[in-house]
Amino acid sequence: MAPQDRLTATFTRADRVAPTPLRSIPQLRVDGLSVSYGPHEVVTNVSFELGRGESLALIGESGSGKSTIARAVLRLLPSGGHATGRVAFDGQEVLGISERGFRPLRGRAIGFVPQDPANSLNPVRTIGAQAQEAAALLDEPDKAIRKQLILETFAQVGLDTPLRVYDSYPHQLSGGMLQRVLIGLAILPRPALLVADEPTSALDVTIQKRILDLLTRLQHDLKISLLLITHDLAIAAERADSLVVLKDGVIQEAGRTASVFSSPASAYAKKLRADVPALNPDRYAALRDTGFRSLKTGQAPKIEVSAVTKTFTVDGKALTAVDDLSFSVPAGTTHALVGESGSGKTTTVRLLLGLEGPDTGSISVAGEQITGRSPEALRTVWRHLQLVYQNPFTSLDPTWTIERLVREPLDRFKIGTRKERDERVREALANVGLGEHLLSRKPGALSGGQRQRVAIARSLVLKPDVIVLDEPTSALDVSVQAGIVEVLLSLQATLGLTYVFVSHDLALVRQLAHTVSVMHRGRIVEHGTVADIFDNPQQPYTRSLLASIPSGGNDVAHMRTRAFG
Amino acid sequence: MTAVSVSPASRITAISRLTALRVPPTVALAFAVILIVIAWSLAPSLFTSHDPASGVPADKLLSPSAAHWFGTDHLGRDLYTRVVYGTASSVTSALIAVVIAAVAGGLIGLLAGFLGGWVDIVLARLVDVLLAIPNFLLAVIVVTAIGFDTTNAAVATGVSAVAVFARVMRSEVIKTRQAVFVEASFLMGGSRWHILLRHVLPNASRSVLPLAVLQFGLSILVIASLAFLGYGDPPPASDWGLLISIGKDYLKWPWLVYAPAFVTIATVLSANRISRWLRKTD
Amino acid sequence: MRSAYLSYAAKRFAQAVVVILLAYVFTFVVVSILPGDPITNVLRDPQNGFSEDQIKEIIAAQGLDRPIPIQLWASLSNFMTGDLGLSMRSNRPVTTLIAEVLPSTLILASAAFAIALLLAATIAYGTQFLPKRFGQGLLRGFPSLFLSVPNFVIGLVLIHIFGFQLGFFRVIAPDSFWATFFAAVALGIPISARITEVLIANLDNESEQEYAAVARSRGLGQMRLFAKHLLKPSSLPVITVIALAIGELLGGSLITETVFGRTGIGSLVQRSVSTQDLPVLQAVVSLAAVVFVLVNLIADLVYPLLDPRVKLIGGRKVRPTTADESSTNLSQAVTP
Amino acid sequence: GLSPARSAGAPPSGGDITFLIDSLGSTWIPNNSAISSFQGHIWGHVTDKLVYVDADGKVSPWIAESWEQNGEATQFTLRLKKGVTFSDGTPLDASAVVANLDIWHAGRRNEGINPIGLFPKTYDHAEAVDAATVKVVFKAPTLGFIPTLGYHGSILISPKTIAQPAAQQADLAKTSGSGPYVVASWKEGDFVKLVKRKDYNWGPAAVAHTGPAYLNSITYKLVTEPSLRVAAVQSGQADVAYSPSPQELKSLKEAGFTIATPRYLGFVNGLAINTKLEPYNDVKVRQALQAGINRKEIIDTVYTPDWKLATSFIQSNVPGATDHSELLAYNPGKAEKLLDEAGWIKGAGGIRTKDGKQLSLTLHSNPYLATAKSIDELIAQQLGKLGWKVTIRAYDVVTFGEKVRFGGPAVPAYEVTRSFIDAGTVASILTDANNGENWFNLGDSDKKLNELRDKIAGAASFGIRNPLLDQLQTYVLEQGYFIPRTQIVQRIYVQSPKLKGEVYNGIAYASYYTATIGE
Ligand SMILES: Nc1ncnc2c1ncn2[C@@H]1O[C@H](COP(=O)(O)OP(=O)(O)OP(=O)(O)O)[C@@H](O)[C@H]1O
Ligand SMILES: Nc1ncnc2c1ncn2[C@@H]1O[C@H](COP(=O)(O)OP(=O)(O)OP(=O)(O)O)[C@@H](O)[C@H]1O
Ligand SMILES: [Mg+2]
Ligand SMILES: [Mg+2]
Repeated sequence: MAPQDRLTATFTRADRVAPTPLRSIPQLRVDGLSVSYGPHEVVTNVSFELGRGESLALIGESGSGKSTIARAVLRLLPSGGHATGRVAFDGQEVLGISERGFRPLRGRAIGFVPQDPANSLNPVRTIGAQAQEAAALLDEPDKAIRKQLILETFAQVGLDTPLRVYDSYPHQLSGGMLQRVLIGLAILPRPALLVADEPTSALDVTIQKRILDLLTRLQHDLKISLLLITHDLAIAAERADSLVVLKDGVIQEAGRTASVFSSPASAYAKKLRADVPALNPDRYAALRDTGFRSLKTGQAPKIEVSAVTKTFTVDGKALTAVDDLSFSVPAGTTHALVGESGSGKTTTVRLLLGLEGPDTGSISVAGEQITGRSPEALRTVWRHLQLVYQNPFTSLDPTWTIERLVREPLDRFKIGTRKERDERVREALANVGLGEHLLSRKPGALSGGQRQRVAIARSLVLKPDVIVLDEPTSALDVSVQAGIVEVLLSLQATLGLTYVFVSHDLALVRQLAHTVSVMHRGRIVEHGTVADIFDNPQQPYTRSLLASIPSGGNDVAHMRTRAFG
Repeated sequence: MTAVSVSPASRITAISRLTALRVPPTVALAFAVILIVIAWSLAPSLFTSHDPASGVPADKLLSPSAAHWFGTDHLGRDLYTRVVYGTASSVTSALIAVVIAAVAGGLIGLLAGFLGGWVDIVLARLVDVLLAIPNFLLAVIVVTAIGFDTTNAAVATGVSAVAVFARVMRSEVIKTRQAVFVEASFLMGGSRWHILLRHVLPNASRSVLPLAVLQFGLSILVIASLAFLGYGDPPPASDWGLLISIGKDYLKWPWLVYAPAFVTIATVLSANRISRWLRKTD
Repeated sequence: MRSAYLSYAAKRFAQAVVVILLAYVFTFVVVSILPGDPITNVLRDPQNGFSEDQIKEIIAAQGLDRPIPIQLWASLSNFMTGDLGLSMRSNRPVTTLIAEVLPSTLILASAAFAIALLLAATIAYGTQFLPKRFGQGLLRGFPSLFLSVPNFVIGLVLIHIFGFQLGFFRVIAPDSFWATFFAAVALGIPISARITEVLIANLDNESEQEYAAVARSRGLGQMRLFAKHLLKPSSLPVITVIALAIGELLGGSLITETVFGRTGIGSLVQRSVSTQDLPVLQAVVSLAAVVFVLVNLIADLVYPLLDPRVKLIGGRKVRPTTADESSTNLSQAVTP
Repeated sequence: GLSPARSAGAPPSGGDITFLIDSLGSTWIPNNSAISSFQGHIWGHVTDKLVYVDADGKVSPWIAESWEQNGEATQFTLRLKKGVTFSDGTPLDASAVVANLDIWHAGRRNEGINPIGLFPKTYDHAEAVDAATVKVVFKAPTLGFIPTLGYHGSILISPKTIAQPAAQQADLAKTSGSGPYVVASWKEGDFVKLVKRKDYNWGPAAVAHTGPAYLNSITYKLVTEPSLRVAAVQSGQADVAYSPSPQELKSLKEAGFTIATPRYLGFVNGLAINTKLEPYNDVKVRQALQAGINRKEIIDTVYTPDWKLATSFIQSNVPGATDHSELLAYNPGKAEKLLDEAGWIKGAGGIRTKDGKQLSLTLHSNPYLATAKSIDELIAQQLGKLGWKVTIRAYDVVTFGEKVRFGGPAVPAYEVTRSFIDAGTVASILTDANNGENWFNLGDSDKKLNELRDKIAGAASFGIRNPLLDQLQTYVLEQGYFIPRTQIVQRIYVQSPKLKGEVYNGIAYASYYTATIGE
């Protein structure tokens, strides 16, 4: 008996809530929904419909109100949140009814898969104890049978050792496993509607694909209506029957996925579509050309990493984070390091900058040896070698003004006169597309994209040859990301900078890099030009990475086959 | 006439300005209390026409009235006047306590957190010892050691709170030291001292401010408690704690206790409220 | 895991011993800075009519004219063999003095602690079941208020209302049930405020956690959500506040015992301080340090057993920081 | 005063009383604690003395039934009452008295048992002539010896107790006296419970009762807050409150409570002036001070009419005290005139100055007297009007003892609150001769004072001594050496009306040996 049969054999559909539904009534109907937090309205007059067994994706950039809509539907708005309008579930208005009246729907009829698996389970209770709460909705009096059902569901969502999971505490499981647990708990009572708020954003690309596949399959097998929330247009296009595009709490465009996707009507949706790297691999082809030229002319490498190994001791056990790593980067080009989480990318970056010393091997940048230098001696290297961090929210001192932040390297390295420094600060900010009016602001008063530009301006102000970027856009929206990528590439074209670009987003790498190293467990498993790797992957690991890029439906599949370079 | 027509308008703008600053009404009230207290301590003579040190002996122990808002004490002095004139000493001594605690504790925490290693270990034990001795016991012992008066009570109160500041500062410094922007500054060529003074200190100090405000209120209480046990200034000083302490000998005339106690409670409560608000808005 | 736990326990124990010895030395040093000493002072009382020479003779006869470090060493070595010496004030063995007053303070402190816990739990958990706007705001105001009232004022008010007006207890029999109860209330109120603050902060923090919303989405009502999900994680960190509360109980007993006329460690300290009775002060400080350190030690050792998230790595406790650290730190500040 | 106002017939026996006291002192080693003004209450019931001194200073027999002295007052013979025993069974005989005299004189210093400070230092030795006769020998004439035996330091303790080491003596329960009560139980800093001794039969004749006490038990209970002590008596929770706040006395009296304000024999409360210190080396300034204090206002504001105006620098009930009220009259005009004459001119802010120096006075409030601060504040107000700048310092007991002394360099005026039994000792305290305390920092520079001192010390009879004492009082007050404030009532008692028949002795201690309690 396949796990799936077991599942359908033991359960019956929970139709207790609406015994004789009329075919014409949609599963969920949102009508003129507005939500405000205190005096601020963050969702304005949103309406959409989700049919039975269908899937609908809410997409939009960060802060556009996606989660707020989901929570309003689930009536889980945080304190201070207030919703008006109509939300009908199975034709029954649920927004205005009492909590007592709504509670029977929770879990039984409406399931919820949260965004962040790590924080969505009580850390001091076992998974089993919490699963029993979901199982309690099944009207199954026998606890042993309930446990059996839970274990079957765990198996169903692809957890290999259901019993171990059952007895574990949340912190003992990985993010992927927790997300499966959460999905399992949500579908266990067989809800008619499943609301999934960015169910994969906290996960690795490879796991992300498995989770999404699971959700799609469950939706089809169990005839569950799926309200999927995501900021990733490609995922939405691939997984949903219809789309709702949001910006600042207002619907920009809605409709069947195919039509919205192939011919977006609103300007916003058009831009969104254009900014998704997976859908536009050749967007920056022109800007990258100079780099390709220098690659072909075989210039002397700017960066040379040879046979570097780094081992950490964790809990008394040795952990080789970087293992016999070698690569070189020609001047004026971008080298991308890609790989799943924990593959050693950041460690490589820190070795490159001299923030960590390698156990063996050597690293040189612009002809200067990095390994074995004192911090003092490294300072002279850092004048030419700068780092942009992954998270612009933590890499800028919140108590400093933008001007002071950007000028800090000049002050520290004592470059130029006061006036010259002011001049260079303005110039650097202009280079990244920021105006002078931001000079006196503090990072807290800037958006994430602006902050990352400030971080880039800070590295640029020293006029370095090499900039290392550790996932510089992973905390940002696609449209913001697109802006930053553009800034980076045009700077490279005009100043001839050399980049080392770390990312787990292969589509992005494809857009901007010239050469690529694919890392797996601290080793480089494959390297070459972008064309080599993307069009002709040799290693199964590389292939699996490529396969998990959301394609936005068939549309993109044929794009990928098109040759480039 | 003009006053009548103007005041509602100005009140409305004041309220809307407050709401623009998102200051809850209770916090605004707390600020008002603290402002009055500050005004009392800066210019007590503006708020009362009586003399705090000498009264009319024949008018002793009068109950509160329009002439004597808080009544009179056992020597016929106006209690309200004594409370107003005692404010400066109460507020200053609480400030002394906070400054001592914040500076000494802050420095210990900063060094322990930033330097780490054996410095941290040594300072951590020192702080442990200070923590292990109940605060109030510590304050009592210190004030005995340095002599009985309000300033010394303030110093003792400060000493007894050093450990708290040291701990908070240390944990903040450690948190900040590991912050990405500190490493970023290092990459920008920042020296250890530059990072310590310009990045770590300002960031770590941010959570010290609400703590200091809270400590201000608590110090008033501790100093009052010390005064209650007899470790305060000699007469005719009229710190709030002293007033309560004197008043307790005249419990038949309860306003001698309740009036200064009320002022003390209102001040401490306000400081607590502001501290809470600072923590939230930070 | 077991060996990690044992090495953690051993390390913490060694630290505790060091802290206790340092507290002893600290008291000696602080009290020794004082000008004069109790004995000379008693002798100088003019009613006694001693001449300066006579006073010097008496002092020398008791070895109080030796250099401070030598006296410290003598006292420290006695301390380590468990000999706490004689009180300078009353000439009786310090151990006897402490043994005499300890039970009274223990009763008061445990009653105060129980009341504090009860009050804190009632207020904090009460916020979970009251309507947001009205009742909750009122309950949330309590800790602030409790922290702002000097505890001697609470004591005076209680004595006057319950001792004299309502006649619940005889003020001159402070060890009777009701007298002890009200003294415990006066002592417990500020402490309950700290615990309440931490509890409410934790409860707020926990109920804002995603898992609470997710549990609610599974159809849990407020009652079951609170009992099954929020209660344990929000109450666990209170264990660490308890150790601090113990210190406050001791400090607060100084005042409460004075106000209620009880005889206990607090009043012993008061008497000893006013006469600079060094051996007694040292003994009390060390005792307080021992209690504080022990309670902390127990809290630290019990915590890993209760909270599955805590890991012991290399003799150190590593806990994911859940509750707002700074707010817990803040609420650990002093009270009188 | 003495008031055993009892109706005829046998007084009712039985009953228990609770006495609320503000302190129970420190150690209970008899020698070290006997002079404590708090512990004296307990010792007064647990122990007897050789002689009895009543409220008027009259000395009468007690354990010593009679005594003789030689002409130079260097040798005394005491004849003891027979059949007296300590509560541990040891007889109170001549050898026991000798053991007591020896330890009063010498103490056991290396053990921390101090001598009794006021015991005559001229003591040479004592010997038991027979079981009931003691001969005491002095190195020099000691007229004050007999009154000293009635002083609260001179308590008779069982030789067995005296032989115990200090740590044992410090345990009150292990101490045996011969008094009408014995210690039933006690707790440091908490209470002392006394129960009556049934076989007691040697009370002093002066109190008109010699048999066992009437009350079954007396509990001395420590309550530090004065208002609580009073409130407890008011609400019937206790029978006597010691040291209430004087402000409360009026209403208590009206409510029917007994208020006792016995005066002790001793100095009045006042200031001994340091004549070496500017500007108090100027007699005019001292005299201005004498005239500038409104003593009536002090009594009206801080005290009640139970307090008496000072008439001299010794209490008016001391034998030999004479009335000098005219020297102590409030006369601000005279004070201002004297100050003007002395060159102290009123300047800005109403403060007088001379040669750029302000006319200042620092008062150190006596930590033993609850009302001291209030009086100092009031005096500061009064003198302030005359152009004085008065600063008040208040130290704790320890620091006060450390820093504030007669003639100390920063102490222009030392506040005196002091009892004595015999006015003859007064003069010798005032100068520095024979280890005198040198109150006015005069050394032996004042011829007149030295002369009076020597004459008084050498006087072999009261007839010769009293006129000399009168001269001394006039001189000291006229010179402004001593500035009296009020007659001191150091011991104030608030007592339930049910309790009657207590007796106050010369040091103002209440004895409940003769007291009874009604319904
Ligand atoms: N509890 C809250 N109180 C006040 N404002 C809030 C609250 N939660 C969210 N907001 C605001 O509401 C707006 C919409 O937030 P929401 O979380 O719905 O966005 P989102 O589309 O889910 O973004 P993301 O992709 O980052 O999850 C944002 O401006 C956010 O700052
Ligand atoms: N300082 C360190 N101490 C111990 N282990 C470390 C340290 N830094 C990294 N590691 C370990 O080395 C391995 C590689 O980590 P690294 O941060 O380089 O991965 P990554 O590819 O950047 O991952 P991600 O995509 O999650 O950022 C991980 O297993 C990590 O836990
Ligand atoms: Mg969201
Ligand atoms: Mg990384």
